[in-house]
Amino acid sequence: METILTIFIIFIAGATGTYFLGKLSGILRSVIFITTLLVTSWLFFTAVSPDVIIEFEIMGILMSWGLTPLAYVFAIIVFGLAIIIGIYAIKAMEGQRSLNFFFANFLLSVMAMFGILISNDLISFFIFWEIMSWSSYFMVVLNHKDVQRSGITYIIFCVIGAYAMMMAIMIIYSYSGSVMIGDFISNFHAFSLGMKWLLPILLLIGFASKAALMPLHVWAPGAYSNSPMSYTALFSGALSKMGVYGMVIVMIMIVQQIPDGYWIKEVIAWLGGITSAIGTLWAIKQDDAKRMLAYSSVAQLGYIIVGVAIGTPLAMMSGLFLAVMHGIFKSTLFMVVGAIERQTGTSNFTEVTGLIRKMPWTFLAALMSIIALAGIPPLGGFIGKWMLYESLMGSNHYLLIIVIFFSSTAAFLYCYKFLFGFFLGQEEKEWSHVKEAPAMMVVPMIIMAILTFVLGVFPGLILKPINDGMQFLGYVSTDNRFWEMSTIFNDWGNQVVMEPIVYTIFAIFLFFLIFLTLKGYKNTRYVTTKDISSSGEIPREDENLTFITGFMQPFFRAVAPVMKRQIDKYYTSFGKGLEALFDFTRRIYTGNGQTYALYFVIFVILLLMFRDSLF
Amino acid sequence: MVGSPVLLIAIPLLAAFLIPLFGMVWKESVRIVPGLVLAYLTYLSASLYIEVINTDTIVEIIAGWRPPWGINLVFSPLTGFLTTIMTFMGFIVWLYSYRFKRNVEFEAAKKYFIFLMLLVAGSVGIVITGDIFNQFVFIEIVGISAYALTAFYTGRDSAEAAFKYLIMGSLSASALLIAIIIIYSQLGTLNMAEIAANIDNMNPYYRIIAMIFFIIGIGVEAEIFPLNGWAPDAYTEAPGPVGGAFSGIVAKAGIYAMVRMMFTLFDIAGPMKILIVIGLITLIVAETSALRQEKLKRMLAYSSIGQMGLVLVAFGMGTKAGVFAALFLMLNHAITKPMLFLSGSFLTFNTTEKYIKQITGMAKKMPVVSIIFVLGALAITGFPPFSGFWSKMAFLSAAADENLLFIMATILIISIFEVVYYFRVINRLFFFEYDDKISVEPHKPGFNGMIALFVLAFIVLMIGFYPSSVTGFIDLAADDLLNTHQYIDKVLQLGQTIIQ
Amino acid sequence: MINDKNSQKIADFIKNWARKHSIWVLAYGTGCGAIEIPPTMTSRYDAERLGVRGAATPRQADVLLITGYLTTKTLKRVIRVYEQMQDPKYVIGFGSCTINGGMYYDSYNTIKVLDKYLPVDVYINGCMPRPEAVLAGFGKLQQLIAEGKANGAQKYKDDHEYYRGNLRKIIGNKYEMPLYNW
Amino acid sequence: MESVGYYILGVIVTIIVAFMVGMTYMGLSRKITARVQNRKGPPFYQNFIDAFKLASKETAIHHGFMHHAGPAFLMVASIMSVLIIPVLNDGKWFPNLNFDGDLIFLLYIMVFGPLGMALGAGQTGNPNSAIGVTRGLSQMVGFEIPWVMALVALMMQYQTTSLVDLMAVQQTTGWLMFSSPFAFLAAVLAMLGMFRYSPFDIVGAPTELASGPVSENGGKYLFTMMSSGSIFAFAKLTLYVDLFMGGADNLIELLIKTFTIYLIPMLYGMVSPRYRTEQAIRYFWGWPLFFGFLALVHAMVF
Repeated sequence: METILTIFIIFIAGATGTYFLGKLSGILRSVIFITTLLVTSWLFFTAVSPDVIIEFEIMGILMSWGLTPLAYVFAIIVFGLAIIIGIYAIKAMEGQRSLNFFFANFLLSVMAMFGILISNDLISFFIFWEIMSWSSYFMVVLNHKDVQRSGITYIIFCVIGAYAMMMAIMIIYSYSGSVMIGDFISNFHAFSLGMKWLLPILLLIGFASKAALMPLHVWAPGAYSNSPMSYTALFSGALSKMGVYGMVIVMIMIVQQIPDGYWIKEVIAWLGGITSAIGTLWAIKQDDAKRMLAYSSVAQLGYIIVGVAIGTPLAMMSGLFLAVMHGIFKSTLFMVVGAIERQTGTSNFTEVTGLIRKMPWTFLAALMSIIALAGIPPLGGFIGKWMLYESLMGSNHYLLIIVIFFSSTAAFLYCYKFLFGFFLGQEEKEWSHVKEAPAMMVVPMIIMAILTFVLGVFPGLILKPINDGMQFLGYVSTDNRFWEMSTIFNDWGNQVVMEPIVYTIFAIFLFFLIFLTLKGYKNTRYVTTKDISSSGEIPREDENLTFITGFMQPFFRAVAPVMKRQIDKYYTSFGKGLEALFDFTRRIYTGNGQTYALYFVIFVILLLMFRDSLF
Repeated sequence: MVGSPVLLIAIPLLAAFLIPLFGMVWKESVRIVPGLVLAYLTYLSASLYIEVINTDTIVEIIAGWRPPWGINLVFSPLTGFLTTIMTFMGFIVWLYSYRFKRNVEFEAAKKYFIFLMLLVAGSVGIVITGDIFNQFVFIEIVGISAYALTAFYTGRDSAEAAFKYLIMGSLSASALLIAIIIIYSQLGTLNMAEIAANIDNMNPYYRIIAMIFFIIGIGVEAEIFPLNGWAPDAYTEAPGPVGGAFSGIVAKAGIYAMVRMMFTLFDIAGPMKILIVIGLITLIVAETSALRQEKLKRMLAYSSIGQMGLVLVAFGMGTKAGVFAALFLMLNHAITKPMLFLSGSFLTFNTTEKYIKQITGMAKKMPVVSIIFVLGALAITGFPPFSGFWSKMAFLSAAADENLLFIMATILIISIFEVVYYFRVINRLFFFEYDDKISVEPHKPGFNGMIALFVLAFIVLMIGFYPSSVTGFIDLAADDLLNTHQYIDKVLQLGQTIIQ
Repeated sequence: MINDKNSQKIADFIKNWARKHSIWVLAYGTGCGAIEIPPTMTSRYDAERLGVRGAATPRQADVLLITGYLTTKTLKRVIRVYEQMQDPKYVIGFGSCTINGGMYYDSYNTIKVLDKYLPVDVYINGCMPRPEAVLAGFGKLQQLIAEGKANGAQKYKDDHEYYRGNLRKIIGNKYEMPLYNW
Repeated sequence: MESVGYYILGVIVTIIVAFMVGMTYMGLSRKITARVQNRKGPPFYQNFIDAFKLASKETAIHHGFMHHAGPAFLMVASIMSVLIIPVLNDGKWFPNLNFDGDLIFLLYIMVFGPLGMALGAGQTGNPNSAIGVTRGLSQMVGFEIPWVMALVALMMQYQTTSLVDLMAVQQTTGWLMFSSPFAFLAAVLAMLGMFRYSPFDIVGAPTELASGPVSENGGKYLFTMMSSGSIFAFAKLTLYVDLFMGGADNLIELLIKTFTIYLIPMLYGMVSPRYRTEQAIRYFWGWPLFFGFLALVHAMVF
């Protein structure tokens, strides 16, 4: 029995077991759920090897499953996140609605992602892609919030992408007679020029819709913020990376072969840059943490896509590394929001403040992942950002650097807003009852935080599989040319050695911390946040002094012209127009028998008039 | 020889006449006998179909008249395939409506089952007959029973719907009659095979006129665009299982008649513009109108019309792959749409106007039915791994083979609307809170109805996970449809054999 | 060695020298005397050359400068500000009003003697005291600091109850000051 | 030579020198400001006295751990940037961490401190602090853009991201402020915001925000911030000298050059009132951005 099939069977059995046995008892459900995840990941990390290939036939179409080194990188993200988020979800979801469905669906989407990664042919790729789409869709609408709007928006963009992809797949199938990705890549030069342009664009539309690239990103905020946080962590962390995975393949293996195809790359790269800028700006504006993180995911995926689209070895490496890092820190942040929402009942900055002393561990996780998100050394996010800038430098995309840099500098604003809004600021009496989240939720977050740090010091840990994947894509080995275990080089051989930097940073930090702490320790006292120098006025305990409303007002006064236009407004009006049009056209069916008889006569006359041109 | 094809028509007709007599003896038999009959029909047609596949097409002569003159029945892989589907769907509908009609009084149930029998008989007849006038008669039978079934709920709306249907049906009948007259005056025969054999020495002018009137006449049953005004009202006003029967049986018969006419009678090779154009228009108009419907069954009706248009487009390509895709689509639609109609009428059982908003949050009350409804919706919108996906894939690959990129794009864009309105319903069903003010009070589904739904759901899943289980049959059927000469030879040489 | 007396003395000397030459003033300018602060700070008299400069918040300030009369309404705020300052901290009473009420000696809503509520280190007499007088007052404060005699904060800590009692007499019990926990 | 002891010695000496120089410059700026305003002004060592006084404050308060750690974060950023930036040409001074003095790493490590301190200021719960922080971050977004454009122009012209290489280039081709003037202009205009003198002192506007982020910090915290600020100032000045004025061969030259650079924001600040935040951002996205584009074009053409 092949390991891959075993994994699938375990997944399906686990999903059904979770659903049906879950009706008996919650403990049983959790046990089955976790066991499924653990066993599958254990099987994957131990037993699955890239050279195994399974082949079978459906409707006369040959399908083949096998794991490529590139897919291995993404599979690491999927399974790693799935385990940690799964452990988190058990505690985080308790007391919420329709848990059996949630956990079964969770397993289904993990299975779908794994299927996407292992499928070597487009048909099964598409099948798993669609399974992923609807399972994630059911998650989006799971808590009955804003169903008809964000849910329908999400499914519309899902099917737009999926149908574009399906059209391309069918064209490929009927033209080259094979749906193997490998055959497609090798036979690509045989297509006509029009096809050479049409197919990659269709495929890219499909993938970009999942990766939330700029014109197709409007579903992201609603979908991310409406699904349960314990799923959004996976959604934004792993599921959006499937789009990136597809884009990597198309970008590197297909677009290379198009004459003048590099224009596609330029366009996609610029779209990614603009996506990151716009996403960042809108993220700063949000007052709800979920929506902010959703927009921030859009922005981060923009970076990843830029890296992937530029496609020089360093850029590709930075894109993939950023994909891994984004998986880690963004899911941590979503988990943090989930924990806060569970403990306080809201995820709105304007309501909850000053949790740092109530939930210190959560704050630690949030702090680490925010630093990683902002790309500040020595945490992992910095490595990816550095490589991205260096690669843009090396490939002469100078204006793009400015855009990227603008968005990543503006990212500090929402990073700070996140930390300040939840944890810092006045400690209001309203939230004095809040307790730290249970250990089963805190520990996964802390593990992730530690991961960001470890990958920041030793990027080589994850750059190794990325390197293998890139060799599969046809790059020469980047080992010791762009990275060693703890050192990263740019195109011109300039290097950054992480280890001494990290040690120095910690030495200095500890030194001054100790200096501050020891110096007059007895005479240093803690005072509550009500005891502030407010020009002699003594604020009452129930008086809310927190400054969070209109947080970045001056900044928005400065960038107002950019924020005036909003893409999803256009989409909404377009949709409304269509509905109105159809509401008009459907009146063809007047419900009046005479009209129908009239149609009959008219039809007869028409056919008789055009009888010669009919056949 | 387990039995002869003629039984497929004779038995239900006989049963239809006998049901009142049984009813006089034992009232319950009114409900039981149709079930037995339909079960036997299914068994018979299935076994005949297996035999036909294994050996050869069965051509049966009625009353000893030789084919050119007499009426003959053709039970070929294609017709067998369709007949099996129809009888099976008839059985499912009976299974569902067995208790569904328990709460109406005896007379109504009697009428209902009589007309159901007539409906099945007529549809099967349309498919397996080899004679156009005979086909015309069967179309009339189907039509009359359909009008009656539409008017089943005695009331203003039902009556109006039935009346519209009646108008359109009679118009179409006259058109069909004109076509038959033209052909008979030209060729002096009514036998399909004969007509097909001599179609070339027919005056092309008359030929086209005849064809046009054929299209118009059959188009009403086949629900093509300008002639399908009756369909939404009829589907909406008729009882749920009747809607299922219409979409599962009658529409299929209509489509069959049309393609048989196009492919065999006026032996047209290659892509048929008219079918593609009409199909596309039907698809677009129907799906976009379905987007704005407020009544559940009306929405399903429009969606069913759209599917018919899709099938026509697939046939219109005229290639093997196209016909294959079309038959596959017909199969899936025949399975899925009754599933939607039946579960939908369970969901809206206790309401008369059947608004979509009335099933808000029903999933909490009727989980199984709702899940089956979702299954049907996912299948018909073509989400893998359910049956609809494979047929849509077959269709698209057929279109791609013909390099009809524009049509592919149109179909896909239209299916986006389809997805939208089906998912709106799913959202209402599952992801809204149940609310007593707008939602109807749930209805406890009967045991038999649940079995019917489960069988359909099982088929959907089976095709979805293992499409190869049906593709073989569809392949044979497609071959059979395309191979006109074989058809002619089979029928006519049988005639000669009887001559010597 | 470090807790040896002489070295302690040397350390104190250095510290006091530094404090003496860097005086950050929090001017509580509610009284009319505030008008004299700007000339003291700016070009003409330039108090900055003595290391005197304004501080923005009590956390950073060394000297609390009470410019003129204190109404009973502002008193508690002044005291609050004083308690928020970090040791070592000093108070300068500015103008006659802080000494004996001055021209408001019979007003019903100003406090007469500032020393009953805050440990004043240096009084600057006059109504108004001119900038020269203010500078002289700073000079006196510097001298006191250098001699280590400016220990008002210690006094405030020691007989805290006395100051609080006087405060309560003014503002009554309904208004609760936070505890001064040193 | 490259032993750990030597390394640590280098670090300490560099930090001390940076501290001294920064403090002196700030004192001098106060003195010069006073002279411009026709005052006598404090002695140039006044800042040392202030710092010592702050350090010798007996008591201090904090509002929690982040507030306690904020100054340490700030210190990390300043010292790291001092250690990354090569002080003198071709490593005459201790080449501490400036393996290649990578500029992008530098850009990121330089924002490390403000963010850490912003966290510290955030936990004080003082609305003024939060307002100041938001202003500071917005202003940072403003001036980072022309600053980065200038850097990018240099990097693309000389195909390197390493500060050391740029200094080596200037050994041969003279100062970059002449060979690529637009980049210099953009960078200098950005520096006005970086040094937060008026008109860009919107962060700690003493009269309206009560010194903003630091409003809750007294005693040792304020001392740490002050000293880190001075070290940071030295680091930035050295960076400018290294980038545009060909570095320096000995400390004296370094002092002269840095002080000349330092005069620019100081003198500009003396004669200008304070901007509002959006005005400041718009200022940076006006001429400086234009010069940045010019610099890019210039670098692309030549």
